[in-house]
Amino acid sequence: MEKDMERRLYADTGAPEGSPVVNPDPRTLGDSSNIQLFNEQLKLLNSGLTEEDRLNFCDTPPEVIKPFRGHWENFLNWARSESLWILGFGTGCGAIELRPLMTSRFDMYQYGIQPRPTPRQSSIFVIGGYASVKTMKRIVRSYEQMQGPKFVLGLGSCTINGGMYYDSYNTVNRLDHYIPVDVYIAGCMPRPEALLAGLMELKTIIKEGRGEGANKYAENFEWYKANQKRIIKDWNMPDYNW
Amino acid sequence: MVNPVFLIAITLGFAFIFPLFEKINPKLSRLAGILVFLTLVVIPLIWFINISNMDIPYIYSSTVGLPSNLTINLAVSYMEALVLLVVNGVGLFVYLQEAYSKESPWKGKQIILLSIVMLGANGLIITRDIFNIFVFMEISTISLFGLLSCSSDDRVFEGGFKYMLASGLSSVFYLIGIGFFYLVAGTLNLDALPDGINFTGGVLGVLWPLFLLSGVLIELKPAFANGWGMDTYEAADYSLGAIMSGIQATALIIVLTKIIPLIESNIIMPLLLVVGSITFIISHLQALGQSSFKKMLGYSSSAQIGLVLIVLGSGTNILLAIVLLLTHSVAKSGLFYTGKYFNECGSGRDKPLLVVLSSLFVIALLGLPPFPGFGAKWTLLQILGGKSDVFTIFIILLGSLLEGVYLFRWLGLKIKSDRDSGLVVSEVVPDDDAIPGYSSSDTIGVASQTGLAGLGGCIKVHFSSDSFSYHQLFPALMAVIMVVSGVVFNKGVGLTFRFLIPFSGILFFVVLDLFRVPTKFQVFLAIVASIILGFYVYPELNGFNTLFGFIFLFGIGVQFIAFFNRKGYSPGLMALTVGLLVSLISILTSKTNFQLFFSWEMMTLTSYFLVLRGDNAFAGGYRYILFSLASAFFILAGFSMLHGIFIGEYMSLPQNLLPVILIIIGIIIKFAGIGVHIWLPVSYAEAENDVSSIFSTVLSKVGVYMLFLGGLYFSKRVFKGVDTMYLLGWIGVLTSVAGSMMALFQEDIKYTLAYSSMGQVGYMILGFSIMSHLGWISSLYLVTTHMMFIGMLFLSVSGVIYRTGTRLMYQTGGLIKRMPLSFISALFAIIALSGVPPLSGFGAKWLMYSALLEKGWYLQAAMAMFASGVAFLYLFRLIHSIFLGQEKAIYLNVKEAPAPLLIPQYIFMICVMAISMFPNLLIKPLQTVIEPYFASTVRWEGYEVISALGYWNGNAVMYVTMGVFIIPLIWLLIVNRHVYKVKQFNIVYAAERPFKPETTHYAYNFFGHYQKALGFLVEPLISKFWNGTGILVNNLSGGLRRWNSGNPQGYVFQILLYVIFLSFLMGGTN
Amino acid sequence: MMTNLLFILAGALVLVGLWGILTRRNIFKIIIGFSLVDTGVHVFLVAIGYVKNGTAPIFDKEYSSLHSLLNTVDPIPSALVLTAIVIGLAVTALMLSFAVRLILKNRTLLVDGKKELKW
Amino acid sequence: MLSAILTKTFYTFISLMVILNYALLLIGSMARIRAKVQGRVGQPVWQPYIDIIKNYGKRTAVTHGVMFYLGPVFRLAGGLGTYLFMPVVYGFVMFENFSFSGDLLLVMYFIFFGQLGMALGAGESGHPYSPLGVSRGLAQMTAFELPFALAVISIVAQYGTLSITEIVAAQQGGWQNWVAFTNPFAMIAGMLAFLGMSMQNPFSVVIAPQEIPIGPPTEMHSAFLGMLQTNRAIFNGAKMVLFMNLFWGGATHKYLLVAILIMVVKTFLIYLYVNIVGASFPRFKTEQSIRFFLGVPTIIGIIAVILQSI
Amino acid sequence: MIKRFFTIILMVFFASLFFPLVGLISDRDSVSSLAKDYLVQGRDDFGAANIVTAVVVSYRGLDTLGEVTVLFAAAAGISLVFKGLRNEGKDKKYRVNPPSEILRTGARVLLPLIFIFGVYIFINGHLTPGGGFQGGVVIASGILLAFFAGNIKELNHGFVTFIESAAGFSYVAVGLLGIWLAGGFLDPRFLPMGEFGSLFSAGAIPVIYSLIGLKVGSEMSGIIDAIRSY
Repeated sequence: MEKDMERRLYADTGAPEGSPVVNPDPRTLGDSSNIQLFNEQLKLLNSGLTEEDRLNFCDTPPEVIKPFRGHWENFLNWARSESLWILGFGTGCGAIELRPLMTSRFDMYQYGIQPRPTPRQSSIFVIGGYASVKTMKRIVRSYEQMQGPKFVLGLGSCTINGGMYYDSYNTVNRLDHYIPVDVYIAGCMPRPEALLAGLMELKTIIKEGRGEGANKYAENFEWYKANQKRIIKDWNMPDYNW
Repeated sequence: MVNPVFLIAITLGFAFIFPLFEKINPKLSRLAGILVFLTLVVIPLIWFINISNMDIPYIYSSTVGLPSNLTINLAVSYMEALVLLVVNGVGLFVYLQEAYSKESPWKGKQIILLSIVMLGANGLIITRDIFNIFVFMEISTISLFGLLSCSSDDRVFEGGFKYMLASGLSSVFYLIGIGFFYLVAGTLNLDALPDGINFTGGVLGVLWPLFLLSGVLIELKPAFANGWGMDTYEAADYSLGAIMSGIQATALIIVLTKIIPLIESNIIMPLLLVVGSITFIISHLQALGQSSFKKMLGYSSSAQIGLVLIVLGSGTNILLAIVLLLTHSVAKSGLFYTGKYFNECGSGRDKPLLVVLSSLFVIALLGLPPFPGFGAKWTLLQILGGKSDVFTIFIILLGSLLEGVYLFRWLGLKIKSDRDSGLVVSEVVPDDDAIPGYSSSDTIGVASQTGLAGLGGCIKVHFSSDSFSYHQLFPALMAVIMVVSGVVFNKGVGLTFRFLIPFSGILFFVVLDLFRVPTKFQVFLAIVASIILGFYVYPELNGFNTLFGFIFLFGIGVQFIAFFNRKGYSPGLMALTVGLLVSLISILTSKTNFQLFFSWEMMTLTSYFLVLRGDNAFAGGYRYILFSLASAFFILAGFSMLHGIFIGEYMSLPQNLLPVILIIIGIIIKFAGIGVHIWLPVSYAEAENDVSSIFSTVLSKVGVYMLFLGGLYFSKRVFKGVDTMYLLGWIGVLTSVAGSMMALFQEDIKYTLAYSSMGQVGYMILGFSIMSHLGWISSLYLVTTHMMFIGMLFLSVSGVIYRTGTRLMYQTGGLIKRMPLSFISALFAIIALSGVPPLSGFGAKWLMYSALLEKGWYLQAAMAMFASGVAFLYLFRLIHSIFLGQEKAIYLNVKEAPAPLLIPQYIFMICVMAISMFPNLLIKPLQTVIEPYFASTVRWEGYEVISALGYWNGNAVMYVTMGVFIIPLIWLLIVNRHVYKVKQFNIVYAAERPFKPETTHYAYNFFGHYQKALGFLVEPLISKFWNGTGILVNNLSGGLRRWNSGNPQGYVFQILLYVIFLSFLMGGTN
Repeated sequence: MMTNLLFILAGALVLVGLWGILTRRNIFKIIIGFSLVDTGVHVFLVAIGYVKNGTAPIFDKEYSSLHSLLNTVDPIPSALVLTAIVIGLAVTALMLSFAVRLILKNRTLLVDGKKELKW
Repeated sequence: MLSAILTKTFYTFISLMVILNYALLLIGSMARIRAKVQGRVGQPVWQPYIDIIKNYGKRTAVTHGVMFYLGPVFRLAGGLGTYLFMPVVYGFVMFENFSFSGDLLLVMYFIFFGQLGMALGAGESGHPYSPLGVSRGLAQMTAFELPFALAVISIVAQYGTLSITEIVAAQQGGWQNWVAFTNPFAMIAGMLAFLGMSMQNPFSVVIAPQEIPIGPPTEMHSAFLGMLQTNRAIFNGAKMVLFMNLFWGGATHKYLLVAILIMVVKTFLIYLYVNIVGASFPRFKTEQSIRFFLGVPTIIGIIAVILQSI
Repeated sequence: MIKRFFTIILMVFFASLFFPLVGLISDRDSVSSLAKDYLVQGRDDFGAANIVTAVVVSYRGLDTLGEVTVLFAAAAGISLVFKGLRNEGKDKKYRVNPPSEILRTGARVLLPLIFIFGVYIFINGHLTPGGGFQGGVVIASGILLAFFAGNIKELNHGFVTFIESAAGFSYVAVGLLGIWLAGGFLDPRFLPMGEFGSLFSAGAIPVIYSLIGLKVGSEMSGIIDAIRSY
């Protein structure tokens, strides 16, 4: 079933033979056989780093953190949903659509949403449109630096299937192969209203306790890393950016 | 009793027979020479003992066996015996040096001439005939010329020719003088002068003294007519310099003392004073610009003669002049020799004996303790002060300071290490490429090596056979004799036996050094010694003294532990440090001004040499000693006007303003008040780390002690309508602002700390100057606690420097992981230092502001608050740059600071914590100390101290703080369930990763914006001012130097002019 | 009268000598000047000892010492001059020898020809 | 003894709860007011509560070291201490806190406690922007400390006491007795200094979000950030209470609730003033703000002191 | 020019120091009291006909001893001065003209006379004008002549040194004998006074003068030799 969906999605990409570096054959997706992430102590190898740099980076892998049960978790989820802090990292052209949200016309503050300049403090990452390979590296790093629970909102068609850049040599076609995405907002570009709607959708998801992207990422860590490492060739950061 | 004529007969007989003797057996003849010279020493010694024991005023001998008025008489009194003893001692010394010198020993004619020189000097001293003086003068000069001719430098003929012209002229004048004298007096015999004749009436009466004096004075090389002598000094061998200044000049002064009584005192005294003053100042200035060591010493001799002339002219006890003269004689000749060996061996750092000897001789020359010149100068100034002769006091002290300028410069340049550029380098931050390479692994080795060198950069020495020759033993012997005689003399002036005993500790450790006892063992002994010292002096301490005694003993004693970190053998270190401790304690136990000043100078000297041990310490040490000297001289000038009343007895001190002002200025210089602070940072920074720490913790408090000692004596003095204490208060607060501001912009951590000390001492001064109960408590409280927390900070930083090998803060970083214990200590220290509650530093602030506000010094209070804010800034910078932020790759293997450095820190920390918890532990004793002076204005309710304005309960503050700290901490521990410990590069870096700790660590130019805003406040204007002063003095010196053009005719011209100048002084041209 | 004349002579000698020292640049002439000064002083000393119509203080068997008091010159200055002359001789000799060395070294007779020692 | 301690603990708790809730609401409502001024709806008044809860509720956190961990604790302790060392409402034991352990000087210096801790925590994070922000903050602090100190000194000179309680007591009896009117220069200097203290525009270069992403707390997150936010509320409240006590007559009435209400009104107005200034002026650079504080406000402060001392 | 001007001014100053005296002082009528004592007692004390000699050798004997020393020192100094030079320029040879016939013959006649004259002068120093110094210089001039005439090629250093040392040492010894045998240092009265005016009179004065003469003669010869041998 899963496989089928993959095929369906990727059958008509029409990518030229052999060329797409960034959009691999779906059959090889998540194939981590040629990368090694862990050593015997189940610490990260950080093989992209030099010997010296390894001393300076943390080598703990992410782990799945079980949510609380019952009302307490619901309460916390409510708080999380009502206090969405957006990471101020405009990864693509869609970032321009974030700005109107702050204005008096849309005023995202009234929904408890506000921008934050550092990933440490943010809980939601809005991927503003197409993600090139170069940006992808930064996206991964920033996403990993956010503290869970954390949510990702893919903005625009480009994050879904590459959009108008579907056949570009360096644009990622589908975001959720690399980081878990909670909400996609289609459109090129979607208007701020759509964005707001997406955020509202996210709120609902969080309140329902489905916003477990961080745990998913940790769970499928090797799968994601395999995908990321396949496209990011100059991997000079640790395997998990704390 | 030995007939004085034997001195002459023996010497002359030896000189005459020597050529024959030498032909027979050269070795034996040289031994005989020793015998003869020894006899020359022994005979006066016998006289000296006899005269002082048997109470004979004179030993008298008329030569031909006829009534004394008919012949030439020789006479020896107490004074002559003393002078002979010393002069002949110097002669013996020169003989031993030269007749047995390794390369080209003197023989034949040279030895003959040397003995004739001695003959001349002896004759000059003992003869009582005015023409006979002429003969002996010629004997000594001509034999000197003979000796000159075998100098190694053949320029000596030029100098010698000039000398001959000059001395020929002076003997011509002297002869003319004799002629006139004979015309007037009808006799040449000084003991057979007819009574009742006015020798100085009429034209003739003016002429004979004019020419006689011209003859003698010109031979004495007075300023503006001494170029010929100086040229000779430059070219002549060291030995001849020693002879000229050590033997001849001394003898000639004795001649002068014989002539002076003949002349009416209202003519001669002012003349000598003027001539002496001019010579003293001008010659020192001229010496200052010399690059030739010998010439410098030559000018110095001339200046010293000027000093003796001043003493003679001021009509004080002639014995003082003699003591000064003899000290000079021995010290100068000793210095000529040690200087010779020193100059021959390049950097003298690895020649401990020479270092010690040169230092001792320089100190003796300057009239510093423990040498006789010190007591003599002191007595002299006391007498002058009693006469309110401010001008002479000023001249004497100014000249002495100028002398210090060049002598200490020479000494410092000789002792400095080869790496030392001699400049104040660390005020400039090196270029970035000086940062150790990022990934080169061998820099670790380099770093640790330099670290070792930084701390262990002591005078690395050993008595290897090639650097040591037994010739140096003779100067050593001389130095020992001088020290002994100095102690004896100074004891005579006013030191007690009990007072002197602790100083023997220095000797003890010197002896240990001689036996190469390892430093660690010495440190152990030093700790024991300080405990013994504590018991020894405890009965004598009371009031402030107890408190400061505790600070000094405890502070230094605890920091002795840090010395255990020294590796190997550091000669002199413990002797000096113990010396410093003893001096400090003696300052406390002093019962008279003399004892106080003696200890003060000993403190200055020991600390100066401690500074000099640093690797780059030349400039620092130089500034340190100059300003310390200036400070000491101001205090000395002040003391001289107190009529001998101990400054501690403020009730009975004289009420005039001048001494107060002088002493306060001295103290201001000593605590590095704003404007005169430039010595402090560089000297504290460039001393070795553990030594700097002692300086900053303990030594910086001594100025404060001095203030408290004078105490109320300083208060309520009005200077131009303003209370002096008000001015002092402003100086204190400005010092603290300036110190803090300058500490803010330093990259070099030791400079930061040094400026910090300066600023903190400013607070103490401010507290003192408030002159109220609370003000004094605050000052003393700060004195005590500052000692502890600056000690923690300095030692913690020492550990860092020791491990990393760098003093530049931005080069380190992230060391909290490697050196957590040091970090904790530094953290507590900066909390306390910046006055943040709940630690004891806040107590100081609270007391200070309460006192200031109570007094009504509102603006000062605001300034003090500003300064404390700035202090907070640099302290944060310090701890951040070193311990926090990014760790450098080369310091990954750095270990925690060694235990000897940590232990004292934690001892201090325990004290700080105790005082913080229970402020009454400290404040209540302080109250009892201050009670005799001021009625208490604070009261206690349990742990709460209540002043007129506010209240503070240190105990409660501590508990509340602990409460508000621990509860959130527990909360955080509960809430934080999954905390991942990450590494230094795991930071948000704009979605990138950092690559180099060096570029990620924000530490360089940390307060750049502050500099932009207020940098104009720390423009080095004051440094510029002092540099300018230095340049001015140098230029002045250069200009004055040019007066001595080197042209023989010019010199003759000068001499003739000088005679005319003298004639004007005598009013004789009418 | 005689004394005054001698004084003038002595003064003139001294001044001439000084003039020579100050203005001649030839080193030997300077030494000659110095000798002149010296001589002037000797003359001065002798003049001091002069007594009106005095004779040399040398006795013979006839000359009683009492008588001599009246018409001998003062013997003391004479004795002094004797000493002074010898000393002057010694100084001059030494000065000349230094001058020789100086000239040989500097290759000039001028006293200020080459100043190596100054300031 | 035990009952005294328990009572004190209880009172302290009440006092803290009051200030915490009040300050949070104040921040929220002020944000709302600003939004209204800008024509927005604005965040809910209780938004600060949500933010704090969310931050405490984060599942993971990273720590850079012990000081990083303790930094926020220090900061909060500093805020709590500052608040607890002064009386909040005059005349009620419940709200006199621990003001018996020290006077005005203690309060002024305890502010440093939190600053230092935060600075250390920020420093250990290893992020270059954190110390950069700290250095700016500290630099500004020394600058506004001067006019503030002058104002305080002027008041102390005026009333001859350092005790906050007594200063408040001296201002009773009508608005004309307030320092603001009896010693207007001190008030002006103090209120200008307060602008710097509150780190709003134009003195917000410390956190400059776009330049050095919020400065000192760049690496702070999760519960650490929650702690800082808690402190921000309490510390702000403490500062405003301090200024109210010093310049605006304190808060007192025979009924506790009315007294608290007076406090609420006064502090609200003080905060409003800060926000109005903040909304109206652009940001100063560090050196500019240093120069500013050492200029006019300092001169005014000096005038205040001089006026009081003659 | 300006230098000369200043020199003139200086000279004027000096002249003004000296010359007021000329007017003030006239010839003295009598000697000073000290000189009177000498003149009165000199003959009785020492039996010297020449009072100046008595003063020089006895009353102020210490001066004379000093004077000898000065000369001694100067001689030593000069020899040192030229010794340095000798070491420097050993290879330099100056051609010396051989002495002329007249010089050689004259010297042969004169030399004995000169030496005898010199000895006469110092032996009779206590009776007639003259004395040790004068005699010594005369002897030294004889030596100089001998050098010029080529009678002596090289001075016998050992001999000269011996004379010099022995004479000097004897002088000191005689002085010391004065202490032990007579009144004081350099007291010549330990030898019989002899008959006034005769050669062997005046105690040890002739001895002293002879020693001085020998010493001065050898010293001066030494100086001549030092300069010559350069």
